[in-house]
Amino acid sequence: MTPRWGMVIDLDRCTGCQACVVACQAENNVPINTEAIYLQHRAIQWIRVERYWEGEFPNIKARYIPVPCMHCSEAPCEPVCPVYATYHTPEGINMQVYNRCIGTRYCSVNCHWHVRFFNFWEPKWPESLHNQLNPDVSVRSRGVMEKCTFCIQRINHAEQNARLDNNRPLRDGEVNTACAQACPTRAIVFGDLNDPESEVAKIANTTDRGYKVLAELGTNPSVLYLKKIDPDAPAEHGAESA
Amino acid sequence: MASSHGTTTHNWHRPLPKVWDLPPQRIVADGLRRIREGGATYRLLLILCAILGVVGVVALIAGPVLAGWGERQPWTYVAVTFGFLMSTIGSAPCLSVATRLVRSHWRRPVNRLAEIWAAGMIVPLILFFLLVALLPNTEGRYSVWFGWWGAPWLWDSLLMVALVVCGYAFLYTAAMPDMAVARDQAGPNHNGRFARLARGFRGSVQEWRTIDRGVAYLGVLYVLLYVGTMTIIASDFILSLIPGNNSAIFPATYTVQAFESGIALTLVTAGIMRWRGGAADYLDREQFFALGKLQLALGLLWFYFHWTEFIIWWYGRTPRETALLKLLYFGPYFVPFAIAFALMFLAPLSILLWTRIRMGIAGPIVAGALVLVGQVFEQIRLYSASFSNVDLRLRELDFIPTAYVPGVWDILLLVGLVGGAIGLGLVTLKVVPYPSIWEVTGGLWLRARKPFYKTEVVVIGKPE
Amino acid sequence: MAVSGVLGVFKDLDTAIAGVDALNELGYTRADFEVLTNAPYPEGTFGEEHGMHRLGLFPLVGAACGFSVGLLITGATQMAFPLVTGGKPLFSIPPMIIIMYEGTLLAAVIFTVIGLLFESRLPRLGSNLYDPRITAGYIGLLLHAPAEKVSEAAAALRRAGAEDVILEEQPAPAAAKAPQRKGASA
Amino acid sequence: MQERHSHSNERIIRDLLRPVTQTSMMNWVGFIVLGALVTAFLFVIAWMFYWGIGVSGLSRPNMWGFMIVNFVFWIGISHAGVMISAILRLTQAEWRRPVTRAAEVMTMFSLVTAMIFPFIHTGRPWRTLYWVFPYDFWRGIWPDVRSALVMDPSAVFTYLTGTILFVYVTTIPDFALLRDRSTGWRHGLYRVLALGFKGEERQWKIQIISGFLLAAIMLSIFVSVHSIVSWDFAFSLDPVWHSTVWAPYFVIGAVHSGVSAVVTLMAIMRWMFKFDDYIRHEHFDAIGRLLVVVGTTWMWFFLLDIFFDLWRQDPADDAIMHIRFFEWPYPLLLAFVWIFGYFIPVPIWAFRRFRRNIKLMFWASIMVNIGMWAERYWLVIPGLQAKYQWTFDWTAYRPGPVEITLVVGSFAFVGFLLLLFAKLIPPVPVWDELEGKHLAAEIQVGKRTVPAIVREF
Repeated sequence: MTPRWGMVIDLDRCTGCQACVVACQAENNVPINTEAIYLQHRAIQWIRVERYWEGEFPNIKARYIPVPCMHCSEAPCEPVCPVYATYHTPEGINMQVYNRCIGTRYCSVNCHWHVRFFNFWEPKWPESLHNQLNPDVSVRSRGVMEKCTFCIQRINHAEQNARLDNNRPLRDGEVNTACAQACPTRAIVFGDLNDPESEVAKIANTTDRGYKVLAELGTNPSVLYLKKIDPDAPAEHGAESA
Repeated sequence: MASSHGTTTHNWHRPLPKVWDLPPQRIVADGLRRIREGGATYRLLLILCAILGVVGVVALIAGPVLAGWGERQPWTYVAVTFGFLMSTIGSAPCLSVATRLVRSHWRRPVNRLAEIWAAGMIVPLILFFLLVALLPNTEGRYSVWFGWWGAPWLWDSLLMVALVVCGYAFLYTAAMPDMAVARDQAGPNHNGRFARLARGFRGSVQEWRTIDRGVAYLGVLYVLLYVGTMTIIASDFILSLIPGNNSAIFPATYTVQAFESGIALTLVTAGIMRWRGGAADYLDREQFFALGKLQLALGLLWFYFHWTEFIIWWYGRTPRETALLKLLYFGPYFVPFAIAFALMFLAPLSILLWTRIRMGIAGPIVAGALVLVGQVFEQIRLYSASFSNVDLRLRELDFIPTAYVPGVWDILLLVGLVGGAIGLGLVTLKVVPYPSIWEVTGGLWLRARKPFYKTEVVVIGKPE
Repeated sequence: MAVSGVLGVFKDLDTAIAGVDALNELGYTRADFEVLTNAPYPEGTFGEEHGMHRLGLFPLVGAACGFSVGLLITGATQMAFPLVTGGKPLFSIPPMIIIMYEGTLLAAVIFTVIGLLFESRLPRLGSNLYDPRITAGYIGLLLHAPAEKVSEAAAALRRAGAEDVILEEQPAPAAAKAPQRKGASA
Repeated sequence: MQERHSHSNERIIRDLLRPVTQTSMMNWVGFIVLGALVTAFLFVIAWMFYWGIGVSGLSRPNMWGFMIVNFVFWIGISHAGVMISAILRLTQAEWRRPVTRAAEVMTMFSLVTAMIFPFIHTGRPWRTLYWVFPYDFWRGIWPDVRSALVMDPSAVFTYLTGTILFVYVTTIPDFALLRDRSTGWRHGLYRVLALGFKGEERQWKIQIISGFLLAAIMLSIFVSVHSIVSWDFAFSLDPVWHSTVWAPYFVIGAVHSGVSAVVTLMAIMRWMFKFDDYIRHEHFDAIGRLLVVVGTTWMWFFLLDIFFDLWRQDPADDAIMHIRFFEWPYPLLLAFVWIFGYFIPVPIWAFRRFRRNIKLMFWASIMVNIGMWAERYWLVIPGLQAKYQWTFDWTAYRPGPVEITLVVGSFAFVGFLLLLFAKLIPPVPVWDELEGKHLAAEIQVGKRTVPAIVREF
């Protein structure tokens, strides 16, 4: 059975440490976001951590939501691309083809999770980091869109290995994204939603805290959030509940 | 093949526009003929319409009124009748205003036929008052009123009353000079009535200027009120009764399809008048050609507006939009939609696309008649969907209500009340001369057939 | 039988009509000669002309072609590249309709223009009897007749008040160089 | 009241050919000033090609900016040509004659200008060909017909082709006229362009009938073009943009701004080329009346759009509406839209006295276009600025100097092309004017001589 890759992010476990952000940056050759880039509002972060404040001082609490691409099953960003630079793979990944992309930025305009990024400038790394780039991931030139791929290079690698190994099916845990791997509290779980035995499917199928961000748009995202358990403030904030 | 004269698929010899080679006295006589004596056909039609009207009223009382104002669904066909009448007899006068504004030279014998329908507006007005009572408070549901005081009842009613009053005023002002003609010429039986109506109109330059201005201002006001009223009706009686539907284009769609059927109504009326009303000398190819062109254009617009709504929903694909598409287009009301699509868009397109047919007389009339039939189904689709039993406080349509199937009373109500409104139009023909004596006579001077070297041309004067 | 041309150039409409009458008297009908003007006159000014044309056919054929090409492109590219985007069906009809509509109209426009060129027998850059004064408001009567009758017609045109009568040098070279004009004072 | 001239053929031809035959001082000034701006325009485009989109003021939520607004604006202006020449041709409005050519040519050039913008605003403009044309048979990279951005070029391309052909076809008789009156290289050029047109009666008939046919077809294209432009926005799920009414709303707005631009052009032509006898008060009067209707319809759609956006009281929509109404600079723009786009010009046009005042008409039409530019900005930009309900990415769009130069340059570019064109083709169709003269007649009614027109069908 073809896998359908998905993610569960348990907000109760998230501490907002930003390890996922750093891991993603390193794994996927995301350009360095300098201060100038931030001030231009052109930073690229394939996964980012949104922070909310809840309550009034002194009873104030910080809330965090890590936001990668949702890989919607009916992604609004896909059909607007005139050149098929973004499409849906059979494995449920919202794919970005850098070579085809001409940079109309329409996909970003029509993405409501704000997880598509445009290379306004040619990306540059300091000399010392040139050997740090991940050889499995292409470096994007200026003028193209980029976004979270669920670490497609790792998935491909694992699938290749499995094929070589008597064409066996992938085992759960064989593939992991950089962000999930780096998460110290295991708030992010990645895996095959179609495999009922996988950890991610088990959580997704059993939880009563799950919700999807902007579910009312009907795009059916592949990332499931688990509500924070908070006896003092039962209501969820910011995001719409499913 | 240099200059072959043999084969032909298209001939550029078109008939010249008709120059009314009639003496003014003839026009007066024609205009007053129906006032002096209605004729057998006319009387028969009138009786028929009266019977239909009575049937309609009975059905109205027996059905919805007895069912009371608690539920919306029994009132579906009252609303359908209301919508149909508003879209047809309500919009016909707009055609006359538009042609006056652009000073179409072909308008003169047509205008009165369009205006006369304003006389039937009393029927939709009554139905409106019955229906507006059904509207719930705007609190807790979505509407364009945003909790404004008195909404929706007060403002809807004000607009509607203003529209109807304006329609009657427009009809009356445009007919006033002819009333004076009738007062002086129609004979002793009618003197008193027309003397009162004509209000001492003598035809001085000053009076003519007043009439000109009055017709123009009232006409423009009528169109503005009409568009406003249709917007409000579309929003209060249809959109806000379907949870989740905030299609901003719909009031425009509703108005455009009303204009389409207004033209259709005028076409059909003109056809009947030419055929049985003794107006063959006035209504000629030119009129039907021009009206046919408009009918075609509006038919295409019908499609354009519906398509625009559809394609946005199709692309949006949110659950809300999917539900609306199902409810309004492809679900329970697919059949009325398909019929409306065929008769309001495909029929005018396929009939009137051909210049040959437009140049004829039957083609445009048939297209107009088909549009009118299509309009009935369009209204059925819209009001059946919006008068379903749905909780209006819902944010979105979570389930698709089943189709409302009309009963015998519903059909009788629709047919009867429409017949009644037609009857009112017929009665008006007894009071308001057709053809419009002052306008057609005024047009006499502005057309001439002149020899021009080896041919003859029609010259049309444009005093402005 | 050699056919030759004669062009009478008239100063105004009245003399031109006289020229038409003169030609009619010689037995030529309206279909036998051409009237050259600098702007359209009301139909039939120079007599009933019964030229038929098939201009209405061109946009229809064009529309049909454009529709088919549009269908082919929109349909085939979707089939050839079966990638799912946004959960839309692999063969999405509504967007196809929009592009097919544009294709239909594009081809209809192009075919109408082709039809216009074809039906007005353009382009015609080669030899022709013509006089530049026509665009300045003169009216030309252009007659093609058997060579032996041309001089008779020329005389008639001159009698009717033509400012100038231009004869085609004969035999007319089929696709010759520049038009060879000759003053008609001979 | 019509003020017909009774000039001789020769006088009409000489007058109307004046822009082609003579080059006035104003022309040279225009060429130099506009040429300088066009140079800046081209330089900025090259600059952006070299450095990338980074040099613009676009940022992360505001991925589309001035360039897209300007694109919509110029597409809108382009709707004038067909509106004037097609609708008025179909309704046989006599007052169309002097304005058709200018309007159509403006359509052509504003379309060309508009097409520049989506092209240069892509990240990799050198690869955009396969976006527009399905040609790449061996790499298998087809355009995705499901994207509005594929419909868009197809519509604009169709419209541009149609307009060019339309302009050309209606100019053939004038090319013949110029052929007979020019020498040297111009003669050679016009000879080819005139295709040997001789003015046979048949050719005239075909000319007129094809004019009708093309007008009808162009009208259908015309409606689709701006609809599809609006769908670029409305197909997305973005709050405020995702509105069913945008297609007709954009179309009628385009007509509003386009026809106003025609008024501007008419006034300029009248002043620059001394066309007082041809572009007359009655023409301004008629076009003013048309504009009252168009403007009011546009206002209706504008209100529909706003009211039905607020209808659902959706937080996302409301947030953007809040920005539109209360946050700098949008209230100012809204004031422009209302005051300049509607509430000053349209009531003025209701009065005949003002419609016949050419200076007033000129300024009113300029105002409308300021208002309409603001309207496009007001509609498009805030939709992106705050469309994400739950992220901290809200930021206002600040156009950079590059984009401002692009916008200013685009106006210069259109002006430059129009000036250039007037040197080549008479801006008022000569044959159309002459036909009007042939068809003009009079009817005597009592003591009044009523101007009349021969009506053939």
